[in-house]
Amino acid sequence: MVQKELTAHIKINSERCKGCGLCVWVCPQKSIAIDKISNNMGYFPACTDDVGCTGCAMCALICPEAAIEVYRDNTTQTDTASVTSTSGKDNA
Amino acid sequence: MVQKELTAHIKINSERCKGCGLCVWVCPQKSIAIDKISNNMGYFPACTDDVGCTGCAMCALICPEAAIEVYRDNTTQTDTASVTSTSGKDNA
Amino acid sequence: MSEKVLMCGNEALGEAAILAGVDGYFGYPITPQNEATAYMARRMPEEGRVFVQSESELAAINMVMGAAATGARAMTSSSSPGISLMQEGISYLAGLELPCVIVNIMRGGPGLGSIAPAQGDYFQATRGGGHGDYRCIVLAPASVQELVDLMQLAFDLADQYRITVMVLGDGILGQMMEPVELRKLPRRDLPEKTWAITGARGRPQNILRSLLMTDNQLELHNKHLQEKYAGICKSETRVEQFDVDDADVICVAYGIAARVVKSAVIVARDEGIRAGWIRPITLWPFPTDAIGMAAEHKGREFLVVEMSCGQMLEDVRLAVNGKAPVRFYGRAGGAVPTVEEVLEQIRKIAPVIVD
Amino acid sequence: MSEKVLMCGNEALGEAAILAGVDGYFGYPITPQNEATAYMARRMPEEGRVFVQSESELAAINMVMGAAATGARAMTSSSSPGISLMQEGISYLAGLELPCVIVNIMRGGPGLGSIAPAQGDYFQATRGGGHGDYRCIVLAPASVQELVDLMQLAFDLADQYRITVMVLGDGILGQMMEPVELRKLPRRDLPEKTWAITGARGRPQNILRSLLMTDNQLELHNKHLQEKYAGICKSETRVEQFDVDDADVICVAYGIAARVVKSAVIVARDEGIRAGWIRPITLWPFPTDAIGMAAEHKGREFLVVEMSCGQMLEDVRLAVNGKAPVRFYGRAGGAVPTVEEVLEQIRKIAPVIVD
Amino acid sequence: MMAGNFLEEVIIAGFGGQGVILAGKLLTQTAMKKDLKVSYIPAYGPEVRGGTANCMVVISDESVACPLVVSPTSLIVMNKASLLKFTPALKSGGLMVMNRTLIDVAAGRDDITLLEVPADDIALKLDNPRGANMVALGAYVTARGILTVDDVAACMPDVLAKRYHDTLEANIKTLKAGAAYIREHYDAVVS
Amino acid sequence: MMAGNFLEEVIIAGFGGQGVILAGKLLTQTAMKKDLKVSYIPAYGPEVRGGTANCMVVISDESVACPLVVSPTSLIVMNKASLLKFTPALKSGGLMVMNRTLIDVAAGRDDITLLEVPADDIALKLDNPRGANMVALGAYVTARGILTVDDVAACMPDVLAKRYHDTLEANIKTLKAGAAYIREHYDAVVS
Amino acid sequence: MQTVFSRTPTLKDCTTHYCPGCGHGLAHRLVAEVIDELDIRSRTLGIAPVGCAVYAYDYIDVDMIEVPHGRAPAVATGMKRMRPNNIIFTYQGDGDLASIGAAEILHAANRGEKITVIFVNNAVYGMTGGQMAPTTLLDQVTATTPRGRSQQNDGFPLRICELLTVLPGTAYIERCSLHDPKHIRQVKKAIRRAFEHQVEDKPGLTLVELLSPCPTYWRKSPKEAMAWIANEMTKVFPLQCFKEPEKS
Amino acid sequence: MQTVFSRTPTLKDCTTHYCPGCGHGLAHRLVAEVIDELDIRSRTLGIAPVGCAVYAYDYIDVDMIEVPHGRAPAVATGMKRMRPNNIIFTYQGDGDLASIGAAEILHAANRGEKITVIFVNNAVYGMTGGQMAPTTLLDQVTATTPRGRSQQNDGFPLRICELLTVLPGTAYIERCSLHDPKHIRQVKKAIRRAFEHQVEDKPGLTLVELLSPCPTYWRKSPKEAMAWIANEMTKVFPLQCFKEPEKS
Ligand SMILES: Cc1ncc(C[n+]2csc(CCOP(=O)(O)OP(=O)(O)O)c2C)c(N)n1
Ligand SMILES: Cc1ncc(C[n+]2csc(CCOP(=O)(O)OP(=O)(O)O)c2C)c(N)n1
Ligand code: SF4
Ligand code: SF4
Ligand code: SF4
Ligand code: SF4
Ligand code: SF4
Ligand code: SF4
Ligand SMILES: [Mg+2]
Ligand SMILES: [Mg+2]
Repeated sequence: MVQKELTAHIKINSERCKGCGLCVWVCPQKSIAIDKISNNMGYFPACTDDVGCTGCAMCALICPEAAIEVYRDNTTQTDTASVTSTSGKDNA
Repeated sequence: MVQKELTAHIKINSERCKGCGLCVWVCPQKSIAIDKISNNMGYFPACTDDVGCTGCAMCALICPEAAIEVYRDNTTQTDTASVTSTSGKDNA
Repeated sequence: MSEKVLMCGNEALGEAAILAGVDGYFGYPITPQNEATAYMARRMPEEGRVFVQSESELAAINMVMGAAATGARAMTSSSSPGISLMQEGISYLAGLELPCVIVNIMRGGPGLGSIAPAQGDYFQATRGGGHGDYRCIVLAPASVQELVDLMQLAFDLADQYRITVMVLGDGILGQMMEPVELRKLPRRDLPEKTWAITGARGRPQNILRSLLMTDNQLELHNKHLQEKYAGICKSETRVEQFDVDDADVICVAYGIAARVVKSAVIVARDEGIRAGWIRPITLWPFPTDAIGMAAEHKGREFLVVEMSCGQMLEDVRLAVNGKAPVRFYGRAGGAVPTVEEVLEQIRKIAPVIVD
Repeated sequence: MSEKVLMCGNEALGEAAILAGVDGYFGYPITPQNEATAYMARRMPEEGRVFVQSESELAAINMVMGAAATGARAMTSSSSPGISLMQEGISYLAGLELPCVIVNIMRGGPGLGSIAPAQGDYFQATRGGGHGDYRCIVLAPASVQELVDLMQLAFDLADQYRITVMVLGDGILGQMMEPVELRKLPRRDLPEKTWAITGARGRPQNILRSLLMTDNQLELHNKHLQEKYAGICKSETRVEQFDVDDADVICVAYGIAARVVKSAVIVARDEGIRAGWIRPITLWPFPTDAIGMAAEHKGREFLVVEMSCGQMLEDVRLAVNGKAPVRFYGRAGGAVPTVEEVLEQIRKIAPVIVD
Repeated sequence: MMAGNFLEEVIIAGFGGQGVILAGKLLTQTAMKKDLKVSYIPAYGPEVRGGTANCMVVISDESVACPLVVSPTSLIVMNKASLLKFTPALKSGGLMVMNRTLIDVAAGRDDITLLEVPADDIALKLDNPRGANMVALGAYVTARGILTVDDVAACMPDVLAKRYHDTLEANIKTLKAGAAYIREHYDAVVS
Repeated sequence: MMAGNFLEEVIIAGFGGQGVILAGKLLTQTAMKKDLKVSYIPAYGPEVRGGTANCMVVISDESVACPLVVSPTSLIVMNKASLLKFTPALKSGGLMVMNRTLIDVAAGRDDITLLEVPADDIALKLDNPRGANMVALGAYVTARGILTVDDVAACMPDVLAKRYHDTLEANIKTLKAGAAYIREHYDAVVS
Repeated sequence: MQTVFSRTPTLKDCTTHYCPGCGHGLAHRLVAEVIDELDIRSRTLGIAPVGCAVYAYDYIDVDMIEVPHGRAPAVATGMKRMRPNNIIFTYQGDGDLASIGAAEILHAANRGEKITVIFVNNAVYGMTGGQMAPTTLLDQVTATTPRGRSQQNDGFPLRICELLTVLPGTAYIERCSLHDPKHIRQVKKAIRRAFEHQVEDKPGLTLVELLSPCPTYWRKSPKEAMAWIANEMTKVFPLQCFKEPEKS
Repeated sequence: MQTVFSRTPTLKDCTTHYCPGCGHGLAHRLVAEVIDELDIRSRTLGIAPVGCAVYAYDYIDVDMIEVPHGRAPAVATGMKRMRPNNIIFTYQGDGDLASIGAAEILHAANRGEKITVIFVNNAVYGMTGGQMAPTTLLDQVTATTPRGRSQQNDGFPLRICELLTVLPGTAYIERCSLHDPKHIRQVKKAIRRAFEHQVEDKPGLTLVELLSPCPTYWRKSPKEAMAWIANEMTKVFPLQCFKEPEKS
């Protein structure tokens, strides 16, 4: 695996993932692929080596299973991710 | 009753009439009035002396009970009555 | 004791619902219950409560479902064809265990039928015209006063058991005027509606659902419902009896028909016939025990009188269970049996006793 | 004899309807009967006949009404919640005396319930879930072959008596595949549909109406209907019996449940228990006489098995009329009784006879 | 007032617009106010407007078992159609108030007490053209003797919609004219 | 073929996409064509996609009374979840075909005949990655001895949708590979 | 003497059960006249509503059926599909069509069923005693809006023509009024166009809305009722041809 | 490291029962995100449809009820009238809303009920196995249109937004699509606007239509399904804000 400075990365919950491939399709950086090993549900989940990931969150945005989390270096500030969800204060 | 040359007249079926007065209201010639004697249904039907009747058929056109028939001298030809009904040939 | 006022059944049932604290009325016009809808249109806003004329009976029962789901007291009223349109909704209400009150002021059927009084929806009310195994409590008042009292009971029963309560009357009950005391009955001690959907504040989400697809859930739910129903049978059966003890012929009738029959029984007694009278007040649960017990007495016969072709008849036969002959006299399609007709039937069955 | 093909019940019922000459199918998707709708969507146009996917079950039953009114053979199919929505329409069809066929492939209830097989709509089908006094003929096939045969009978009965015929099966019957012979049964000699509305050519206007408000018309109409129903009871009751003659315990079940029960009865006989089996094929008219006769034999007990909380049970008890004990074993909400469970019940009731 | 056990069953019948429903309600209300047991059933017909209207009133000193009246003990008929329809049902010995203004045929019963009252004429004379119902009711009440016209007059405000309260006086006058007619012409039957 | 009176009750179970429904239909069709009495019930679950699928096949020489299979005489399990769910129900002395490729646990029953078949592996080797169902069916049929794989192969066109008929050959090959595996590894149990 | 106007044969020779001045009688007559003019009496099938016009079959002398409240368009669908050569019309009130039957008219229109709908809008439920209809005007007092229809509680007057015009399945949609002879003529023309469209077997549903007086539940004299249509109703329900049928 | 995107709390932490690539999961997430952003979880009441999303309550963590097929708007009416301070939404499929429930959505809209409708249009009945929906495109093959939807037999694709826009009772109507990230953002904005409108207690019903993929019954891969929305569905169902809510 190529070592590199990560400014952003994603976390795929591979047990949630159904291998629909939509994240693969939309990732501008081609950072995501479909795995060759199936998960416990029998699906082949998405996986990533995070190479090139800009944290644009396109993948997370389109994931029907909300199986992707996106993290980014605090210092970087691009405009792509406008979908950060806030946790409701009111969830007592 | 004033004797006059009839070029047109109407026939009100006073047992059908419910005395709604709509014919009275629309007659341009004020040829229709409401009777003072009620019919068997308890309604006071419309009546006419045909004075002034032009056969314009306004009264018939608006009568909800289809209680009015209109007749006119063959020779007269005004344009008001466009609603002559034909009997369906097909009423076998 | 408050003063008596002369009121027609349809209006009185509305006022009784208001006394019972109904929060929302949802209904669609239909004869012979229109006075109820009109009354509520006037009175509910006066009380600061909700009146909605729904676009149909289908919408009405679903509005009731929504209102009841929030824990509110909700009701609708209609007449036979309108109640038929509610059957899917009623089955859902049973599945969801939502409390509500439905009034059916029955008219002649089947189809558009007539607006004349009838009792042809007994099967529908007591057996469930909707799909699946469920029951509604069915109350059958015979006078405007009883209607006022049972309406209030209906709301309590609904809340206590999380069940649909149907108040079943015929067109006469809705239209007739009688003196009534608009008395407010004491409310039962009722469980809190912790299941209601009101917003998940400080508690986990509440879910009201009837789709139960896994792990035998639906069968367990049905078991639970059946147990609840059995409990209701034990505690909530109501019946009125009159001159039963020594009777040779026992007449069974409900609602307005029961009043006609009572008159006939009184005259029969005058004629020296030992007639008696049983009036089920709850049609479900049906007073099976009372009738069964009455049937133990040897030599008795039963006469069921209905404004239908014979529906309660089945419940009476089930209760009697072969222990006595059960006869039937019915008028259908909006016709009402007369005292004289019923007397005729009684006379046929029972001998005159010269004391 | 034509060849046997393996077919699921839902498709087979569609093909049977086509054999019966159905002119129009109107339906709305619902599990577990979807294959029927899909099959008709494909086959009806192939046959040059009409398929319409209606916007709802409400619309479906009214489209059926329209088609039937013109004298055509019309049908719909659905499952429990969908049938509940048809109740007003069915009452109208009864009032108008329009012939049609309705298939109900029952699922678990109440409410949305489940898509698992069930028999919880027995009351609705046999007592009329709609308003007023009316009946539908109810046929309960127990195999795909019988489904094919009874579908054709259904159209004939509908036309002969101007009545709605309901074919009642559970989800298993719809989904299961069995070998069937798609045989076309001879059509009964049927009356001409002079009442149909087809255009008043050379005859006075035909009117189909159920609103009968004057001169006791509605009661007379009800009398006429009741007489018609009585005639059907006399002529069209169907029942299958098996090992009844010497039985100590007689099991009564219908549809798929009856097949489970039959297996249990066979095993019971092997164990030396004198068990017998009665399967109503028509649920209305119910085989009251057959069961009543079986109940005459002293010392017998009856065991009713249903995939419901006990609905046909009432008809059996009415037929037995106190002459013998009637027990019940039911599974509800989509569960199916097993052979072993039924055996257990049989064993509890009847002694083992050592010959 | 009548003494002892009694069951009075009244049918009031006429045209749709003749106010028979109001007359029935007024009679029922009055009896209720006098602590009698009552019931009242309007007949609601198929016709939207017009046609005949009628209502059934039961008055008793015991609670009313059957509110339906099939064979009335008293009958008030305001038009011919009603007369023809209900006369056969009137109990032998019963009382009939007939609106003579609109009915030009005989009752055809000699086993009843017949009061022929020109109700519309009397009302018209009092300038209350819709008051025939009150005339008939006044006549009935006076002849029957269960209630008095004053009882009835006292209850009129309860039954008449507020917006018609300006007609109270006229209606009471009309009611009393009906009573007066009976006293004048049928004094013998006044109980 | 088996002689005499018999009642074979089979459950075939696996993932949604594993073709258990097709295998069941094929088995049923074949038995029918051999003039046996049959019934077939697919289990339709709540899930739209995914989840487990299973079906019940009954084969008998007498007409099938109960089409429901609770305690199967034979069980074909294609994945672990199905094994766990259905193994307890298998009749003592029954036959189990287990897809060893996807099941890494033991059946835990010693009163049955267990056939462990690496169904997916075999199918994959034959370049028919969706053919594990056929392998298992071939194995079952061969071991059970009611029908032959040739019988089954002959019926495949009846059951496979027309648009898949290009896969017929591959599927028949896969089916036979299942049979061959049994003859090779479990010759003793072949009836 | 020449007969200028007489009762058309398809309008049966009897008295209606309608109130004096009711628009249903007028509407019936116009439908019957069109049927006779087009000479289609013997192949026309009518569907009566549940509403004051439930007895339409007692007046219009064609084969007819009475069906559940609001479901006429579904029934018509079943009929037309079975008998495409017959001329099928529904006659529906505003409660029947726009309230309880909203789904059925919408979907029949969307399917483009080749039927003709005569939609009688009298802004009230006549048959049941004058309750609010979907077409009741704001502030109009009815049995169920004793303080007048309130937009907040009861919603807006529902404009059916405007709504159905959106659907490509409709071929001809026109709103007319019965409030005076001139407009009555227009109604007749519209009904004729609708039926003609169907007779020519052209695609799509045809609907004519008639603003129609209900003097009884408007609590107006027949004359006042007509004036109220002209002055008030037409403001909310503008008279207009919303969709022209294609020329043949 | 900063979290750019994570699961919003109101979306329960579990796997859905949907097919891979199904739009319902997406729609749920967006609704849950808006609920959290507006901080209204504890006063929101949801109504699940009968359709693939029947289990919506298993995913969206607010009080919810499951109601008869198509009747959600009527149920919502009952709820909102009882609890005007709660935020009420229905979540409905195209079969649920546009077919069997046509009357209920129409009348709730016409009454101007203050509810929010999330309308998921996937041009097919998912739950029952891929039958024709009112929104199925012409020529689209489904289980009940094996030869493709035919305008003559089956009518036209029903455009709900266009229809409801005609009604004055609707306050905000927008059609968006889930077919790519850009459009998904637009969906979220629209859902937010709709909920906001209700939170601000402004009059009228709000409805957002979502073009949503059903790869399973379109017999397409998830990617192809998205492309089909972009290329085919949007032609028939143009993406558009049909009615702007008034500014507060
Ligand atoms: C299912 C059902 N609900 C209600 C009724 C009662 N009902 C009869 S007609 C009618 C409305 C009539 O109004 P409309 O359609 O406007 O016709 P109109 O009488 O005004 O001509 C209603 C609600 C019914 N017969 N059936
Ligand atoms: C009264 C009734 N009819 C039919 C059904 C069966 N049914 C369940 S969901 C559904 C349609 C689902 O389609 P849609 O609303 O488009 O939702 P989707 O699954 O596509 O998301 C149908 C017809 C039912 N449950 N109840
Ligand atoms: S955040 Fe953007 S760049 Fe990173 S994996 Fe996701 S789509 Fe690709
Ligand atoms: S979009 Fe989500 S579910 Fe689909 S492959 Fe990517 S992570 Fe898996
Ligand atoms: S035909 Fe014309 S002029 Fe003659 S009475 Fe009628 S309206 Fe008057
Ligand atoms: S319009 Fe007709 S019903 Fe009215 S008064 Fe004139 S004749 Fe009589
Ligand atoms: S109530 Fe209205 S619509 Fe009905 S008949 Fe009378 S005037 Fe006509
Ligand atoms: S069937 Fe379609 S709508 Fe339903 S879960 Fe699957 S992809 Fe989604
Ligand atoms: Mg109207
Ligand atoms: Mg959909």
